[in-house]
Amino acid sequence: MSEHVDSVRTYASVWLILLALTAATTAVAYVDLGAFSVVVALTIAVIKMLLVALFFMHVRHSTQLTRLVVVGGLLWLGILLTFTLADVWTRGLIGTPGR
Amino acid sequence: MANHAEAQAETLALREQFDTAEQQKDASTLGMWVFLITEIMFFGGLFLAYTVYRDIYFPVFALASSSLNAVIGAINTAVLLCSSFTMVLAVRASQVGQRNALIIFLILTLILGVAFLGVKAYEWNEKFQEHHVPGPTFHLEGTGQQGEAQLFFSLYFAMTGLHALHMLVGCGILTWLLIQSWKGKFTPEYMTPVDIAGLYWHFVDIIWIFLFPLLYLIDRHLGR
Amino acid sequence: MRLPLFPEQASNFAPETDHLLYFLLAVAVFFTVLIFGAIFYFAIRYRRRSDRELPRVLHTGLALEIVWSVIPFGLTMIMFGWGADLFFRESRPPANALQIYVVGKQWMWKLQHMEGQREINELHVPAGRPVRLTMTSEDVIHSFFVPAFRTKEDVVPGRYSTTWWTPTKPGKYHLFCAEYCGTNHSRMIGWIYVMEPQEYQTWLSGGRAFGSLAENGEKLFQDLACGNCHKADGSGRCPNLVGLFGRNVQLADGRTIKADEGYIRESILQPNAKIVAGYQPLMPTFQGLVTEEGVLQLVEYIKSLGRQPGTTPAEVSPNPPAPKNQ
Amino acid sequence: MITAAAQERETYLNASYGIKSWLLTKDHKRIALLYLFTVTLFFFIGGAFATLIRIELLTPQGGLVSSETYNKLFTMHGVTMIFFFLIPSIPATLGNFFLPMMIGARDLAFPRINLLSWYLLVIGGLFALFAMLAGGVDTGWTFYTPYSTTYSNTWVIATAIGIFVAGFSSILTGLNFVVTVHRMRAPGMTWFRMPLFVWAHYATALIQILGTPVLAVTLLLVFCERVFHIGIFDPALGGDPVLFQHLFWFYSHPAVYIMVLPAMGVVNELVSTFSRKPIFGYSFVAFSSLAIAVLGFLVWGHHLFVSTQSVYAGMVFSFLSYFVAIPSAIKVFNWTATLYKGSISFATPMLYAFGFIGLFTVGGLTGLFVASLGLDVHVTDTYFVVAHFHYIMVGGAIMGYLGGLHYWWPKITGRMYPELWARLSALVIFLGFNLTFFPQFILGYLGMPRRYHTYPDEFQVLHVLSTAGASVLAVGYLMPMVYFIWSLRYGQVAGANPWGATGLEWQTASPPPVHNFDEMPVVTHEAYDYTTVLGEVEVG
Repeated sequence: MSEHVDSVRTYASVWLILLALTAATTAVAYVDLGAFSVVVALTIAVIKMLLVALFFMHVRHSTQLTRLVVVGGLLWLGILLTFTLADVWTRGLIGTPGR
Repeated sequence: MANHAEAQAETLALREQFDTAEQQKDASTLGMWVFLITEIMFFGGLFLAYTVYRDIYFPVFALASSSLNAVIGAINTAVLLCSSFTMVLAVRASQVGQRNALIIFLILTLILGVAFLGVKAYEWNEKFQEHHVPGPTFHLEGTGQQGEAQLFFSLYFAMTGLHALHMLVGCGILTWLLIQSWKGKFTPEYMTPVDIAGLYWHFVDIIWIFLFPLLYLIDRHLGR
Repeated sequence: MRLPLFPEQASNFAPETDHLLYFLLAVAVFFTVLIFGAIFYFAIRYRRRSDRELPRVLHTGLALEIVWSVIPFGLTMIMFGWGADLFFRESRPPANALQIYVVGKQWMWKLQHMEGQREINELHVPAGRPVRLTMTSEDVIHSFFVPAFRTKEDVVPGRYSTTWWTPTKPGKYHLFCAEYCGTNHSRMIGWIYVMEPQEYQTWLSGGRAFGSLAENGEKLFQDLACGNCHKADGSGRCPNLVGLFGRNVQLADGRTIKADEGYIRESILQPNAKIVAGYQPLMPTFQGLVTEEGVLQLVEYIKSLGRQPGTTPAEVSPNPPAPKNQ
Repeated sequence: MITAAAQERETYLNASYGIKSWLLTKDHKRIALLYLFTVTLFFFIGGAFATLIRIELLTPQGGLVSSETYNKLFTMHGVTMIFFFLIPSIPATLGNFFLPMMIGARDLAFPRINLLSWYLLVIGGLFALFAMLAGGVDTGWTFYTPYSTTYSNTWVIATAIGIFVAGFSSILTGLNFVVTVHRMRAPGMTWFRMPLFVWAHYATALIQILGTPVLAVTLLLVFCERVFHIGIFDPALGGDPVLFQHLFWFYSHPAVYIMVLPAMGVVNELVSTFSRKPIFGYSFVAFSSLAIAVLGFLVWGHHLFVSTQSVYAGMVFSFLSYFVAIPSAIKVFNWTATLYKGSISFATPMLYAFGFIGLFTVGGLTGLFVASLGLDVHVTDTYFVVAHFHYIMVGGAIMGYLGGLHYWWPKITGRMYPELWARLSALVIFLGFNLTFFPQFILGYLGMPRRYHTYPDEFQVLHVLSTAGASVLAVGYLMPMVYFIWSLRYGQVAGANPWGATGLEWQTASPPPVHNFDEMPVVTHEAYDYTTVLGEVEVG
């Protein structure tokens, strides 16, 4: 039943990379990147998420269905954010207050 | 060995709705993943509110974010990542049937989880003393937009509070797992509870991976 | 007792909205008759005659599925385009519109004319001229709804919203609050009086106006000592407000924003939200010191500063960038 | 309740006795009956509120109750009917009972979670009932801020907690269904052999899983705002009340499909069984359920056209709203086409199915009106919208629910209901419904705003008509209540398959044994293959 047993070494490397990325994201926050700082911060966060999901949560050994569930969940979060921001970011664009 | 076989017979007793152990394990794992989806959407509402207000009131959010202690935040992130590491080792130990290792790693995970909550409590306490808790006594130095600054801290408390609540539940699950593994309930053939508890624990970790840069690291370079 | 089926048509948008309705009604009636007719016909024609009969299985016709997906879809796209076009025009008041300011509160409508007339739960407007309403709320969300004009727009606390229409027929029309706002929601109603233009002029001059809106705003401006800092010659510690309205303002954080009503309102109530480039965040907030009506008077006063002879009217300022409304 | 014939064998009803055997049961069939009892209770509570509303609106001046009371009545009507009746109605009762049976499973994947979700509904319901008895709540079921957070002096918090808890009940039901459909199908039961009822419930479950948590967190924020005044939606602190509306409708628009998709699922079974034909365009109908579930999440902003949402966002939402019309139209056309050259029986469930198709068609078509930006500006927040969604939720969801209840009643209880009374009540409900809600379309276009306690005199005639219809409707709803209870004792004993239907639930005894099937089924046929149930037949 325990189809895939990853080595401790694999887990340890992922763990060390995660710690390094945490240090990196903290350090880079003190550098002035303008609007890019949020992009960098989120990119690092997404990489960390992928590492945790793929290795610690065994998504890389998992079924198509599990992957579909994961992608679906993120997609739906994307829908919630995108469509609401589509409103927030275009308010007043037409030149009439409140439209 | 007789003891082991007995435990196995007991735990392998299928719940009556399932035909095979395989089916039971698959169903439980899928159930946990689907549950995690609902958790994504649950936190999603807060992430949305955060994104909208950060966009509209960016300067105040940056100022308010700078009042948090990024070093403590980073250390706490590391603590949580370590706990994920020990958790995955616990899952591995149960996969290969090392009962003692399983117990040790579960204890380590629990300690790290409690440590995270302790640091969190220390930070919140600090907020109370600095009047950074939303309410009538709220005050953030350096801005005239007290209402908007308060919004940041409302979201800070809502998000970290809800996260901490999930940690608390996680610690409860770990304790239960600990008792069960002490009793030798888990075998390489039956370790689904450890496995899906691991999924939950890592998920809570992922939420924090996003909370940390979003709450602690806005415009740090201004050096406020 | 009267049993009307359609409300009166009393604005430029009323016939347009009704035409859109007629189109949708035609489509809806067609499909309703089609479905009901088919069900009745099939049910009777193919009723079960023997308990042991088994009808032949009909296999799916892909062509049929495509036809009954594509045709309705085409019809709905007409509905979308037509409705969107109407809505788009309803969202852009013309430059020459008569400006009225509206404040909703539990449970009344307070309306102010440019000339200073104030009305409660009543609004007098001339026929044949576009009227633009700039609206806000003192408490909860309300909605300004005139069925005879077929228009409605929410009135939201903390921001300005806009609606407009051209009354076409003199008469007396219902004004309703359409967004649930508490106990006396159903009594937050009033009347719109559409008058012949000359009648309206008479009404205006006969009113008990205490100075025009801009004049009242100027008085408030002086009472609050705004002029101590916002000096008209630009020598003050704060930005010069002459000619501000409708201009693009460079902000300290690098953004550029168009100075519309919402921006001026925000700058009075949350002065630190958007600091003009080159100035310090010195201004205290006037939240709680000025009522929403007072803010509207100040806004109108500042707008009037932009209407110096020889300058373009603020409303027609082209190329609006992307200001965020709140 | 137990017939002589049934006494000889063990069924899920007589396998054990006593209150504990019900309150601690893990049998999906018994849990379904617990739900049936609960939602029926809430239906009549919500119905009582509706009755008072309709009586009040007989006169324009509002003489019967005060404005405060009236506002509480329509709020509690909405809260009860939506969160405690419609959302659990079909999935938690008929779905719970028949989804496992239809795919040939002994139970749902997580029976204990199933029981937990019933308890959550009851606990949530108790919070809501407490709020109602303690003094009621007056925010409207939509809880718009800042009214709900700052201005209302009523029991908002208790009601919000009730809905929050009931929300988790709905999430857990959805979770259980998704896992069950994926992991518990009998040998041979491939996805495209599943009855369309199962497809519809699968789609519904997806919405419950993906949407409900957002409602939960939104209510949590309303709760925090009310208790701690944290400002998330308070304009005085820079909060955005329209953000609340986005969060609320992200759930509450798809929630409409939580209510109507299961009813569509029921109608598939009814139309097929009573015309003895497979549903025309099976795979189109199956996928249209999924399409509705997915597209339903992309259109919530059409509730915000006049809310000061941006014009461009409004256009996107209006555009996407029309996409939902297509899968809905596909379903209606395919049901109608199924009747063509069928063998059509006029048994009561089929009458409900006809009623559903007709009323859903009207409700769906008027949905096109409110999705059209220019027209919605006039009709939104009027009785037009009230009429539209009652056509979907009462004309659609409740007709489907009652149709399903009649259809499966012999399977659930082992007894037939009285056919003549049942047909009569179906007719009374259909007529009463139309008389109640059709005048409201006209009222709405005339400009009658919703949630009005008093109204101008010229609207009275239509209101009186509507109230007259409501009294007919009330009689119609009471009738099944009476004869269903009557049939438990006096109804004709039903055989295993009284309708000649094809679903696996009909291949086992009525009422079913504890583990559903004496012998686990192996599926070798497509869904709706009537050659399997009718021995000798005349092929028409």
